[in-house]
Amino acid sequence: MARLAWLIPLFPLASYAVLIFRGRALGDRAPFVAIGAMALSALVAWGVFVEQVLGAESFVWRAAWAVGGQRVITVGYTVDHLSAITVAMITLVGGLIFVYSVGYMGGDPYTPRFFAFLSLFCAGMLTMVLANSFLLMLIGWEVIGLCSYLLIGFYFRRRSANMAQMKAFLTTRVGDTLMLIGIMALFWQFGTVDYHAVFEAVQRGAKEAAAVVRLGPWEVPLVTLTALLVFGGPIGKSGQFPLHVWLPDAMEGPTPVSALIHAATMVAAGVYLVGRAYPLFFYTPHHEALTVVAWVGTVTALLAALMAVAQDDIKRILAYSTISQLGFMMAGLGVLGYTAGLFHLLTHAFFKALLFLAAGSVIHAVHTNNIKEMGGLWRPMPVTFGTFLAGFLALAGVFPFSGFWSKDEILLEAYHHEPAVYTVLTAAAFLTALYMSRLVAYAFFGPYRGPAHPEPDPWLPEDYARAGLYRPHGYHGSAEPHESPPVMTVPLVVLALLAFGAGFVAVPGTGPEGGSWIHHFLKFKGFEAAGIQAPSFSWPLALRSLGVVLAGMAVAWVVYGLEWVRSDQVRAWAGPAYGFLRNRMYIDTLYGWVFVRGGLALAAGLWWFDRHVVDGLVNLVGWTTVLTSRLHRLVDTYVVDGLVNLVGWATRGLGLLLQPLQTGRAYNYILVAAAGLAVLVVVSLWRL
Amino acid sequence: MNWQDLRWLVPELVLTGAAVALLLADLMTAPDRRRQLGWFAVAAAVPAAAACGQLLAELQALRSGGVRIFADTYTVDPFALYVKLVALGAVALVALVSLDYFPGRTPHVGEAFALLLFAGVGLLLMASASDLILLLLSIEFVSLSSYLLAGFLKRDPKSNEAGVKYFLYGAATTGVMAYGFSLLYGLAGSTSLYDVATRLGRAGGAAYLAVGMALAGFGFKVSMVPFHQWTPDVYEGAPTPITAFLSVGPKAAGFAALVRTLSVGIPLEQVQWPLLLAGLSALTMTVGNLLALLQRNLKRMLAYSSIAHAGYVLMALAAWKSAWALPGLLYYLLAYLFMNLGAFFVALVASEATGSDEIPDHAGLSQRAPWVAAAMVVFMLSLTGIPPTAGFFGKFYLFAAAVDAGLLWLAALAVANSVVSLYYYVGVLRALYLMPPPERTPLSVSPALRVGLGVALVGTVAVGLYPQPVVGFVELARRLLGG
Amino acid sequence: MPILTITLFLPLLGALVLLFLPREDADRIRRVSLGFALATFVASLLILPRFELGRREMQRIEQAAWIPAVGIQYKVGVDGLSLVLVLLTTLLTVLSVLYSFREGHRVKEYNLLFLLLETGMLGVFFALDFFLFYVFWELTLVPMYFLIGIWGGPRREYAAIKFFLYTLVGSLAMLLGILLLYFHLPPGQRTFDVPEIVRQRPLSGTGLLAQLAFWGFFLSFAIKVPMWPFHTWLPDAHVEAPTAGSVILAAILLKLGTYGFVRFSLPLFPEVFHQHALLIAALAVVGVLYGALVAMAQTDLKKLVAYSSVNHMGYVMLAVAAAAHAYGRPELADAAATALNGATMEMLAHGVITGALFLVVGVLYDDRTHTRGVDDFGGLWAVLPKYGAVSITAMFASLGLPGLMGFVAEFLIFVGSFSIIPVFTALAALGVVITAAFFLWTIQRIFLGPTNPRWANLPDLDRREAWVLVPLVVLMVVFGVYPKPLLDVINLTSSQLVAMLR
Amino acid sequence: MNAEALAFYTLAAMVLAGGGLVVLSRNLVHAAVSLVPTLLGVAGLYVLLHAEFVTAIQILIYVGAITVLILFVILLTEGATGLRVRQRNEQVPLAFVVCGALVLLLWGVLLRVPWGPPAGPMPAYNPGAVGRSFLLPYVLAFEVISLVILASLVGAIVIARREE
Amino acid sequence: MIGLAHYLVLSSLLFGLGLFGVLTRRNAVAILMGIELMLNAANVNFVAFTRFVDPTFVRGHIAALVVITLAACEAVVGLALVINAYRHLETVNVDQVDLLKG
Repeated sequence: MARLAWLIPLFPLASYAVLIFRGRALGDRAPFVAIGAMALSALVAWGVFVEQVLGAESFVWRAAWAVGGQRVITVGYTVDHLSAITVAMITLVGGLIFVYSVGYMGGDPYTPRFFAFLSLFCAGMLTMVLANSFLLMLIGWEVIGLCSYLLIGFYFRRRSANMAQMKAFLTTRVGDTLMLIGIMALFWQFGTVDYHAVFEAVQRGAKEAAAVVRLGPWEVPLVTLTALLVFGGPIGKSGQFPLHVWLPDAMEGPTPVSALIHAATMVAAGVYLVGRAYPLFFYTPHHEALTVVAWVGTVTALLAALMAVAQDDIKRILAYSTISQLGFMMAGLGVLGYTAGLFHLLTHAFFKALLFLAAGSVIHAVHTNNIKEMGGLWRPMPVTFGTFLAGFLALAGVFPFSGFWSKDEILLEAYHHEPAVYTVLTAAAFLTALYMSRLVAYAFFGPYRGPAHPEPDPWLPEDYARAGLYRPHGYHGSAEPHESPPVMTVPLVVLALLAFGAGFVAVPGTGPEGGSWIHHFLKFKGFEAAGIQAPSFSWPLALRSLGVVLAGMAVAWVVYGLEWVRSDQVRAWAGPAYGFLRNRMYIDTLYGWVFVRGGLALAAGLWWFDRHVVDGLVNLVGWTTVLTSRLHRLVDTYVVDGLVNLVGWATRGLGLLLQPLQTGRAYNYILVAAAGLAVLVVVSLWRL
Repeated sequence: MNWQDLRWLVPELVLTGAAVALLLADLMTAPDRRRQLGWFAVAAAVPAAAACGQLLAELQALRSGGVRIFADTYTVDPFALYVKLVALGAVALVALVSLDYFPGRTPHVGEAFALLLFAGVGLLLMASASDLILLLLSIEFVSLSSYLLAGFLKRDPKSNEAGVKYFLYGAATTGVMAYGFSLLYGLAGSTSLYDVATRLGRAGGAAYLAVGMALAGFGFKVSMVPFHQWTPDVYEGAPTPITAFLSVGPKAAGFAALVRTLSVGIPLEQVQWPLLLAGLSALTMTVGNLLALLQRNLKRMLAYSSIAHAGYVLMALAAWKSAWALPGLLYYLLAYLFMNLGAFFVALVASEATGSDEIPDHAGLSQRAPWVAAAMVVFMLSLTGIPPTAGFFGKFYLFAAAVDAGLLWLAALAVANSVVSLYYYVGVLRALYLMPPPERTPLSVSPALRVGLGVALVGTVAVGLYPQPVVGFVELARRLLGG
Repeated sequence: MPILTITLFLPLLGALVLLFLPREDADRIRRVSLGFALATFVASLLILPRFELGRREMQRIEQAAWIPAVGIQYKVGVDGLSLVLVLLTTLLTVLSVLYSFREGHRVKEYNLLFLLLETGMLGVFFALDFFLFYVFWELTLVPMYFLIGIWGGPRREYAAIKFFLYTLVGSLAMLLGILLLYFHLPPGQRTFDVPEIVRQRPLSGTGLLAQLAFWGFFLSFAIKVPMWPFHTWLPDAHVEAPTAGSVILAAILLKLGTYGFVRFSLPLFPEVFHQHALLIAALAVVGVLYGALVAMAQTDLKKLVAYSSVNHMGYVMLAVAAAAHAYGRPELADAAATALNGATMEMLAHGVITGALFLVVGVLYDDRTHTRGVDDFGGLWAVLPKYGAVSITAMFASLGLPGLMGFVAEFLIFVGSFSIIPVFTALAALGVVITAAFFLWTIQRIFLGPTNPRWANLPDLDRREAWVLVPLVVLMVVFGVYPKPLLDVINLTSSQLVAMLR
Repeated sequence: MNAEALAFYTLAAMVLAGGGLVVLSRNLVHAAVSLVPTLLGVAGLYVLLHAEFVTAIQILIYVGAITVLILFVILLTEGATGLRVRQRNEQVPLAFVVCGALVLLLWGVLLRVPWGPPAGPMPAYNPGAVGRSFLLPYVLAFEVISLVILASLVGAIVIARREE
Repeated sequence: MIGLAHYLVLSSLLFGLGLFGVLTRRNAVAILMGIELMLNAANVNFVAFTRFVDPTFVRGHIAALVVITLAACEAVVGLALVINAYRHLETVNVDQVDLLKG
């Protein structure tokens, strides 16, 4: 089965090709091509996964891709526990989201293009997961970046969408560039970018003293530096602080996109990469690279959670929570919680996708993203409410939902290896419960505050009007909220079940010798060698975190549900702090000034420089000479400026100095000749 | 003296005979049929050239580097013969294009061609003269005929002025040169260059003075700075075919005479003339280019460019110690013959068409006479030194000589000058191609002129594309007797 | 069968044939020139089966005496480097000629010059004799001058003469360099035969003359590339040139410079090059960042693409400089080879991609909108889906998106160079972000956002335009996904060079 | 102060005085006329130098022909050469400097040369010597001279002839 | 005893005079006269040198004769040109004939 793994990315790719070239012809049948492709690759993926579960050997396939001198750079794919379980998750979630999208995108004139891009995305994602080397990983990595770019801007007529897509691509590109440099560094040290070769080399290298690089005052071990550079990629892709700014804006894309790309899979790619390249981080002196990872994750988790509290846009709240959860995962990986981090990745994929889809269903019904304009939705749309609730509990980490298990794993690891991290993460967990409860309270309870007749968006394009749609908030004419069609709700239900049940693989005793199955299945070989024991599940800790979560919910309920304390009072009381959080801590603003404005200014400056200095040096010379005035007069049809002025003007000037000698009078000429002769003789005698 | 020696003079004799015969024929020809006389002139050059070839063959047969006749006053060697061929080429081509020029402009067609032939004789003599007296004489012979030709269009004030100026300037420089020669004579006690070479001992500064004064004469002929100023005025004023002739014939012969005088007569340990000429070369090419840059009149521009080219050729003398110098010089003379004559022929066509020599007036000629314009492209590129033209290989040769002789600075200067020159040469093409024509009526080019252009074009391209034969020839011709 | 010579002179023959066709019969002229271009392409393809992948040195050498008296001969041959560039040339010429079917003004001269130009370019890549090389090198200038000067935009005359002068300065400097080399061969065996000179390597070491000769070559090549700060002729030439002219200019003529660096400067003056490698690398990096930033400030599409060329050629020069810096350090040989492969790959990639970009701009400007102002557009994707798809693909290829040709090149350059000059490479890598920035911004301003009503009903790509663009896109994708076949060929020369540099 | 010296100095004075007049006189006719003493003086010097044949030719051609011709032309072109017309151009000072410089240069150089003493007394003069050398080594020169004369005359006639 | 030097001094003076005439005259004919002086100076040299350096084969005399003849020819040609120019331009003053310059 593993030998067929190359098929997994291939099906979506094929569907992409088909849809791009024949999409318009297929019309309404287009989605089913994509779904079919996904189904097939899901089949293979699960086949591979099951095979691995049943204990098949991991499998690697390589082929030469490029050469340099004697060296060969290969591409290929790796099938092992990690990649297998991840592709399984991706194909599953992806497939469900595809189905959901059929309903969500229904009637959109660009549906074929939408599914084409989604398919391409899946192809890229799966490639990235299965890749055997940093090179192929990078390729998939960039392709999914591209797709995210294209899909965020799917409503390409909307300026805000355009801005968002550009922001997303560029911000991640910054991280990618760092990673690229990291990869260069790898090639430099090991002459290859193949995972196994690199990791073995790193492991070997860990025994000798690491080479150090001077960076100003500090001496950084080369391997650490490399690892951190590589980590730049994940920071960008997984929206870690300080490159998290793009993710909230990415919500401009259609909701299924947000669900698949910006919640379940792509953003998780960063985490996956850290997991995949774990040896690189682990084998740095004192695991220092991992410490950095841990703290980046922790900080991200906290800040994002804080910002989430002050948002009103339902998708933005979820986006920030995604960031925060990704922070959790990173932190988990960072505190030697290899399994914990990756496990959270999987569960999060389920419940976050669920939350987004449910949110989409809500938006679909009420034509607005603003939770303040919703309310009381539990009655008109029970399924959505139920599923959303499941997602909410999972995310908040309430026993026995999947989120509880995975988050708890992380906290457990943190508690053992990095107590400080543990404290911060606990706070983050509290906030998570808080803002999610706030969201639920606003959206599903209380009276319905929705607008009677939603305004069509100003960007409304003519052909959308022709289709009689106001996407993305599919407007069906009726102002009353109502449940979504089954094609959308069925995936919700499935995901809800997963969100509920996926955690049980972490229940102690599911695995051999009392450990959990997931620990058995996803473990990092390096730990035993280093004698690091994964801590075992402990109830007191679990209860403590559960308590924190409930506390958060309670607070939220007091304020937003029962409204004993009115939220605007809280706001007034919080004052500047609230504004600070609501405005995303002004980080975006800062970047806007420094990078965007600054960059453009620099560009304009250099352009001026190019025209006036580099090119015009000559003219400058020209201007400073007295000649110029005369030159301008005498510039005839032959004159061109720029460099030619160098030749033209300077020489022309000299010529002009000589021309007066050409009086047309013979005796003047003869005088010149005689004088010249005299000079000639004198000079030559001089040399004698 | 033995009459056998006369056979070395066959080319000169042929041409002289033709000239005299022409004069007589002119008397007996009805004015309206005098055009035929031109053909006679053209024809005369052919046997003369053939004779040169024959003599060359004889020298080869004798395995001799050349012969000195009339008590060393006259030397016939491959070098001389090569230059004579170039000169004859100039005479023939110019005569050809003059066929339709002089008739209608002057009644004295016969005399015109006769003078052209006389000038030709003078050139042949210059190429071989190895005695100060003969040199003076032959140079003056060429000059006198040229004065007359330059001023030949009596009704054209420009032509008159050109004649007078040319004469005054020429006569003055002749005076200086004569004085210089007298000094050389005094210092060496002989007028034969071969003796001068051996006896120029104990001259010291006087030698420099003498050479300097002599250079005034040669400089005038090859329009070397500072003896160049007559060039633009005369070139502009003289009848265009004559201008063409002046730009190649006397120049080639002048260089030949200069080379022979210096290399044979002036030993390097007496006078560091290569150094002297390096300076003059630099000066000449630069001045020529800078002034050419300002010209709007095609003939005048070509005049200055011919000064510049004199500068390039002088590089060869500056780089004398390189084995490439003399071949380069000789090759360049031939290349220059073709490309410059060609350029002037086009100028002739253009001025016939537009009645003006101003470059902007030739706008859009490519639309009216595509082939002529195309030819002009070749000539201009060749003059700039863009491959694959004769001009390029010539420059390549000369640059090589300079580099070989370690005169990198001079080569670099020449490079800079070539770039400058591109500027005004392309200026012409710009007018011909990039500018819209005022009218689209196709031009009619007289058959004779067509042939002339054709020869120049083919010459420029062929010699540039496959220089091997010429290179072989110049490699042979660089063995000049006593040099 | 002297396939090289045939390939080389077919276009010239075509030009001669055109010479005798009546200028009125435009269609015939177009068809004939396209025919010859295609024939040349086919001929160049015929080289492939005869090319031995085993041999690193020059192959298929065809020679004949030319000017034996001074050691000049007609000698042509191919190796990995020239082969790929030749193929690029012949292909792009076909496409350019095809695209130029739209050109109605002085058709005869136009096509004639194009074919002439092709011979010139091919000659440069084929020539194995310095004199021959120089001849062809200069030969490329003249047709380009006229192409820009006659069929160019409003300031064509300025751009044309500027281009001509700039390049002539360089090439004459190179001529002196060549002569210096020639005269430093032992008097007995003076020749212009390139492999021979490379073998004997006169002027080795870092003496004054070696320096002079090196900088002579450098000036010539740097102007062609163009390296910062010799680049200012490029925007003008590109903006004014007719579309097909820009394509050839960007795709091939710029490569003449980098080709020169790799083919001559590296093996002839390794010591001097090594000595100045860091300086040149610095210039390259400046070119990369500067080009990208200035491109961002452009509102004229052609200028924008032109400056992106400055940026991309900067990568090539970075790799070459790196290879030069690795001189005398065998342990870096493989890295150097990788870098050189990257450089060559980038030459090809840039040729294909930028060629496509200029065509894309032309398609929009020449026949549809007659404006190139980036801000005059918007929302075109809705109007021109096919066109949009092609353009966006090309732009992403240009900003180095994996899976497309540009990425392969940049990746190899980066990993190769980083092993040799890490800091410069890291700096250059930042250029990737800027490049991405201005291309995305461009995409946004042209294709996204509300549709500008002025262009509400433009026609999408027609058959001819599609035929011109699609092959390029296909190339980008194919070699972007699987570059190995190409690299196997290129690697021959790179390994050879590296072996020389030990 | 022997006879030779006396003769030399008188002749020199004559030559220079005449030359001065030629160059400086406002009246061109005077200038032309004063060519005569100059040329005669030169002829005299030739006598001192035992070059009788040259002397003869000098008197014949120069004094006889050229001077007359010049006078003739001056009279012909009266309009331009009349007394009312300014004869001197604007570059006199410069010209003076340059000529002075050249003369000094000539002296400075020529007088440094260690010229030998006169190579004995001239062999008894016979015009034959000249004739012979004209026939033997310089026969070519001789022929060419005639050609030159022919060419110049023909051309001059064409140019000078008044067209009607 | 009159030596070569005397003659050289004299000839150089004559030469200078002639050149001065050439340089300072406006009138073409006058310039021609100056030129004649220069040629004479040259001749004086030739003859003098014959006497002092080359008495046996009197090349100097030949030279002198040649120069004299050339002088004659120049006079003829020059004057012809001048007369013709005078006919069409009504002047023989060099500074008044300057259609051609620059």
